Amino acid sequence: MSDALINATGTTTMTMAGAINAGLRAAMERDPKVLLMGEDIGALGGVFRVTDGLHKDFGDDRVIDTPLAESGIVGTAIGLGMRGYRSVCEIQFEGFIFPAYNQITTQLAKMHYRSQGNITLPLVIRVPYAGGIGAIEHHSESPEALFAHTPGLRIFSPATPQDAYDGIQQAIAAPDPVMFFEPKARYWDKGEVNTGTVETRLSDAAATIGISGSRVAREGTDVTLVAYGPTVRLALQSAELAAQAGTSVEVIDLRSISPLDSDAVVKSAKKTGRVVVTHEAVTTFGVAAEVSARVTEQAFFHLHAPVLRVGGFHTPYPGATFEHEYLPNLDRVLDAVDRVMKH
Amino acid sequence: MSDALINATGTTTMTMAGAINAGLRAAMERDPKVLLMGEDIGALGGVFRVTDGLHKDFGDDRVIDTPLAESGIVGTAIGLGMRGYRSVCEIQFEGFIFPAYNQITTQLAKMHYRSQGNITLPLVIRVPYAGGIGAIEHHSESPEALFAHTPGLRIFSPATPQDAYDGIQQAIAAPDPVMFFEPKARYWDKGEVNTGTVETRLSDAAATIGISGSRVAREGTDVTLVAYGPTVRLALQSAELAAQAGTSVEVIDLRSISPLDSDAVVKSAKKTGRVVVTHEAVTTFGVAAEVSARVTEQAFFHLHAPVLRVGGFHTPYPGATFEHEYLPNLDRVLDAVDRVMKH
Amino acid sequence: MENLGPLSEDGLVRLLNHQGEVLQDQTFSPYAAHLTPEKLREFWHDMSVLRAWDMEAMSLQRQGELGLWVQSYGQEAAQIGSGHALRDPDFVFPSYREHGVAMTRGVDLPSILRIFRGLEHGSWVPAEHGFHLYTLVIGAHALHATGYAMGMDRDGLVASGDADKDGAVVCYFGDGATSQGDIAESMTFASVNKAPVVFFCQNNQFAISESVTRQTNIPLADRAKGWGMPSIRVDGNDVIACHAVTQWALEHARSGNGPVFIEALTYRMGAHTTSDDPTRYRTKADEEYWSERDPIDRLTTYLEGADELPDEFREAVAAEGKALGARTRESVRGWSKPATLEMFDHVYAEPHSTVQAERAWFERYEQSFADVEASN
Amino acid sequence: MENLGPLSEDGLVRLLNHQGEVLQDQTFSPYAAHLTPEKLREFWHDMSVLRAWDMEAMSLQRQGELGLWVQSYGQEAAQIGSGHALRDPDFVFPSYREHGVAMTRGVDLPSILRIFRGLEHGSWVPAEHGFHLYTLVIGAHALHATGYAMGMDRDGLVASGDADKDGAVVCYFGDGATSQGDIAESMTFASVNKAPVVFFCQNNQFAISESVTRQTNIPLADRAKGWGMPSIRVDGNDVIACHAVTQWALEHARSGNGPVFIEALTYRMGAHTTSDDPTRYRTKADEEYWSERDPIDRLTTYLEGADELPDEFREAVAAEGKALGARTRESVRGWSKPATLEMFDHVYAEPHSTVQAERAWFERYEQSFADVEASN
Ligand SMILES: Cc1ncc(C[n+]2csc(CCOP(=O)(O)OP(=O)(O)O)c2C)c(N)n1
Ligand SMILES: Cc1ncc(C[n+]2csc(CCOP(=O)(O)OP(=O)(O)O)c2C)c(N)n1
Ligand SMILES: [Mg+2]
Ligand SMILES: [Mg+2]
Repeated sequence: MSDALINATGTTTMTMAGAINAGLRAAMERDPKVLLMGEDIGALGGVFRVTDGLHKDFGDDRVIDTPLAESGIVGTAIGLGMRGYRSVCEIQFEGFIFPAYNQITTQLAKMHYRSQGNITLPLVIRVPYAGGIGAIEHHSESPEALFAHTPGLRIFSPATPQDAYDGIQQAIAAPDPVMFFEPKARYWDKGEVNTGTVETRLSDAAATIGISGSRVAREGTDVTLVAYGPTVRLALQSAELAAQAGTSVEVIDLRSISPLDSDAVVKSAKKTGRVVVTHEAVTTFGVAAEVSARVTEQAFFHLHAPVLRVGGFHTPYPGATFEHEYLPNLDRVLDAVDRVMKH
Repeated sequence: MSDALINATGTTTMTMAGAINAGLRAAMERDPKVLLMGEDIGALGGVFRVTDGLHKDFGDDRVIDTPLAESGIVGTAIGLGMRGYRSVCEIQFEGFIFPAYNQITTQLAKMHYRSQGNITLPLVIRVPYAGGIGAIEHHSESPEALFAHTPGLRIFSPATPQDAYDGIQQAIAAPDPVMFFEPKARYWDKGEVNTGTVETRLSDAAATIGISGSRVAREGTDVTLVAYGPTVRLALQSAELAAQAGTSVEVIDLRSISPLDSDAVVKSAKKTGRVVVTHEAVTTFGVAAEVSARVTEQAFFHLHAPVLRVGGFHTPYPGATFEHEYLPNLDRVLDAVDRVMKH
Repeated sequence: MENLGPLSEDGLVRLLNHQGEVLQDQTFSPYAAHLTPEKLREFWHDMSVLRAWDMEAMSLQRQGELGLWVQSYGQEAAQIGSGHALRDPDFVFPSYREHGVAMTRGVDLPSILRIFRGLEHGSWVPAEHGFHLYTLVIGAHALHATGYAMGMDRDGLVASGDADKDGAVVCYFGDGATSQGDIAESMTFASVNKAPVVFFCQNNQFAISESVTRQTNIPLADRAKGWGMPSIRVDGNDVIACHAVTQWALEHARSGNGPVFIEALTYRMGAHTTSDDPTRYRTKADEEYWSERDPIDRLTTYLEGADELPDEFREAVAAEGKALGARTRESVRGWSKPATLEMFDHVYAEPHSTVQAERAWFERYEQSFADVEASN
Repeated sequence: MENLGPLSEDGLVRLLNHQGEVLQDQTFSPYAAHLTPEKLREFWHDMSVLRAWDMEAMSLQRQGELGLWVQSYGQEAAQIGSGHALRDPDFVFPSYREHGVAMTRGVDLPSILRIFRGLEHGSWVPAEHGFHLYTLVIGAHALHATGYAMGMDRDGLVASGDADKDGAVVCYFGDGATSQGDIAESMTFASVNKAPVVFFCQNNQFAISESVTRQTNIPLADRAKGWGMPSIRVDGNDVIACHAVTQWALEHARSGNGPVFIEALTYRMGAHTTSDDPTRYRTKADEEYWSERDPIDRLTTYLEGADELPDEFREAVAAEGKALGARTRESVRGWSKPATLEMFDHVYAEPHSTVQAERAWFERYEQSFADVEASN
């Protein structure tokens, strides 16, 4: 059990970036073993300023500008983890996580298992991801499925400042490695954050549960629309438009990708009989395939229509000029909603 | 168009390892630009002896024992590719491909796209994979889904000596990067190999088509059982047993994972109305999820039962003592066949 | 072993100091001997035009015409000096800041901006210029450079007996890049294969906000000692020295002696990119110190002192810079959005059923809107 | 820079040659001064018992009791010599061949075989022995070692003022491993953080079938020069020298002077693993040359010469080896297959719904067979 104390202090308007910043600060104040590691996270405050001010307040020893080497960042964080440190590694952009892929997949994910529980690595890897910001190559991708297939990792992606604030603290307090995917196009979206939402004392179990479940972002009866991270806002907008056209869409924000809260999705699918899943990642072999497979396995006889997927196309992320068409957008989501509603 | 000549010479009994060896030899004889690169592939002939004798016959310049660095192997092969060399990189065991993951995912897969077709990289990455050989950690895994999600790569896995023989030559002749997953538990299985199965002149198109499609490994009418690589033999055995119990199982050997020959699977699914997919890889977020999603999308109204998956569990590959239970086996596949037959 | 720190001037090859005085170096001065005033004016021309163009790109970005801009500002000497040492059989693997080298390789500068306007990821044909596409994943291209060099060697382009036909590869990367495992692996592959590759590290003292002291305790040129590879530290703001040491290194590599490592100590006079804010992590004083060492200024001083920079020449160069700026602006604003379906092109060299199916779906889908519009 | 080749004896620290003669070294002899005959007999004991046990494991593998075996044969001096330089606060990150070091850290040797019998992936509690699990992914653990060392530093275990409390990390890896990017990144992180880590490279001349000449042109100890890190080449078959240089390196690291690199030049006297066939890639002559340099033999010669190896001691050691062999055999054969459901344990520290659901399904599924059986 980690001695994490979360104080109830009321509600503030925050951007998602600000909420993560506040969550990091709270975690660092609470536990001197929490370290931040990454490229340019110190004086600069990170290229997205998510760690703004933390270097100034916690110093070089707690906010570490590392050499430019992602394998090195995650690998040394693993070693620090064996001495009880809780490193929060920032990967500057999702496209640059791959040099660390070996450490994450063969080492970090397996250490608890291969040590028969003797080694616990409560690391967090923060990954700004997804597109829609007009960026150049490698700065707009959604690689979450490339991690979800690997047992031993937990994967969380907040869609709101509140979930970002709570989630980052729970991820840090949780005893397992957590990949924390931050939808960068949502960094500057504002929302109300109740900084007292998490229980006062954050046990391992409570922290883990906090980052394991989905939420119903909007209730509905005709179609279940599953989204996470960057596409939740899109899903809500789609639901709004669909409602105007007379279709009641229930939006489920998965939040957690591993574990996948399929119980909640299946429950909703049984109610609506129609499911659409949307994410920015390449559709083939993506998260939506797993959602579709599980819904089919567990709710087949309740379905009126096949589960449809709306995601990125099977191409590398194209030049920014194409991204509006490349990414799921209102038209494409509503098209899928229409198609399932035909049955 | 590559000037690949494949001679018709008749039929021989070969192991899969022998068939790959013969295929590599044929490709090297045909095209002096074909190089083999890897660890211990020279004098030793590879830890599985797949390159046995090739170093002796083609010398140091064509069969290259590289430094022990997978990123280096794939990365330099990319550079060689830009000069027209066709490198066949051997990764010693699938568990050691991850240091090369960055090169494969961010460089190899994207080069054709980002250069607008100006750079073509006809590389082959040979990956002995999957379990069932009583090995230690990192020597029994099935990471194919971790590559299938990335556009720009082709992924092929032979289940028979014939497909291994044809496939390796087609993979080398094809103009795109191909990951060639070799089911190591099948290396010593024997089969008849017709060394004249491929057309005489192997065009880019013919080579690509050769590694893009599935095959019906056994015809049937009640259930479609989809497998590839190591599980094809298991699927055929299951079909045999099911037949004895009165269930007619059609076995589809996918062979190609990217592209996924969903047309063939969907066609069979429409005929049988019941689909089971089996692979050794971890089930969650695995290849079977994509198969299930596509079948559901395209054959939903023909299905009598949900698509079921039989794969590895959501744990790191356990100690070899557990592998019989960890991996799909006859009992588990037949159990799934029984379950879909209940509808 | 003495630790001199990565920013020491120890061992720096310098042939023209920032006061514009020529210095002598036993090994490298001979490699500058052929630099006539005319040639030096060419360097000055290139550096000046490059900088003018860079500023134009900068302002286009500020006007919202580009998503991002990465300046070469301050690194003109390292790029133009080394670039001019290259010949036709040579091949360059740049990182993403080597616009100056691109220029010496005949890449049309405005075309580079297609990348930064989000139209495509690479906008020249590498084989046409002996200049590979930019690589944004730090360090990854060093392995490609090494493999390419191994290929040149196999193809008989090294120590061929006819020195004019010999070629080598130059791989550019930054100080931060030296920490990536791929750079180390490149040095291993290059050295065991005696590959003709010159590793050219532009130490501009920063990896975004991080001082080079975050990457190493000792001069980066010394990294090469770990592989027994010859290495050179050069004043990266001295175009003559940069040129001379690159000549030396290329000759070494082209004649079959294997790889060389060059560290050019320079200074990134601008921000990392237009998204960056250097006021957060470095001082005005530091910037001023280095602005006094501006790589163009010192050549100006020298040429002026030698009475080799006539006004007409300066005016012509300024006019050329302006004209290029105008052409650049016009081009950039004229680039229209490509047809959306193009995003499906070139994923594979041969058809892939998933891409085909998605493309076909998308075409029908787009068409359905057109149909609706038409019927309205 | 002169290229001596990675197999040269240049700069090798040697305190006991293979004729059993003691040599002097200004720097390192003082670090062997405390080695009494008693202590040397302890080394001899450990090396001998280790070898006997290794042979036992070998034969168990041949009998089909183990899936694979990885011998330490030939590397006893490097492992026992360095292992004995370690103390309680120190921590070791082994690769997968360091059974000798495991022994000095109090790991019960037979338990190592649980891994090779496929029962589990790690069979001791690292924290109990200051000895991490084996890592099979070449080079990956060097970063863990570096991070761990950074943690020790933070925890005040370095240069604490009380030398007895100071600790350091030793990271073992092979000659082949030096080519992995992770090793280079470890050296970067260790040097910029002045982390107390000793990189101990056992150059046994082979990475499976590949000669070390495939990995480097120069002695591997020189790799450290690229980071300005002190390095030592030592005769890896000389237990005294291995001990002395490791002492030196550990003192250096523990007292806050940062990392050290040691290359111990030794020879893998057996195959890479029981799956390997060295006749395919090396000569009998080579094996014989090195068999004359057997690390145990030279200590035997020395101790015999000094009349410090009484027969009773030798017999007792032989008996101990035998007894350990018998206990090992018995243990291995006695290990029964764990309950299948255990394969679902420890994937996560806290419940994960996918694992829970699959485990529950599997339990019901297994139960269904039991039910069928029961009803038959
Ligand atoms: C693998 C990887 N990690 C992180 C980044 C993000 N990034 C882009 S440029 C840069 C700094 C590079 O510094 P340096 O190598 O010194 O080159 P410079 O930009 O100074 O020319 C970083 C961290 C990246 N592009 N690739
Ligand atoms: C990343 C990785 N690539 C390949 C392998 C396969 N492999 C196992 S041991 C070995 C050779 C290691 O040689 P060296 O580092 O010299 O250590 P030694 O076995 O000689 O002690 C190889 C290639 C691996 N385990 N990990
Ligand atoms: Mg820099
Ligand atoms: Mg070795």
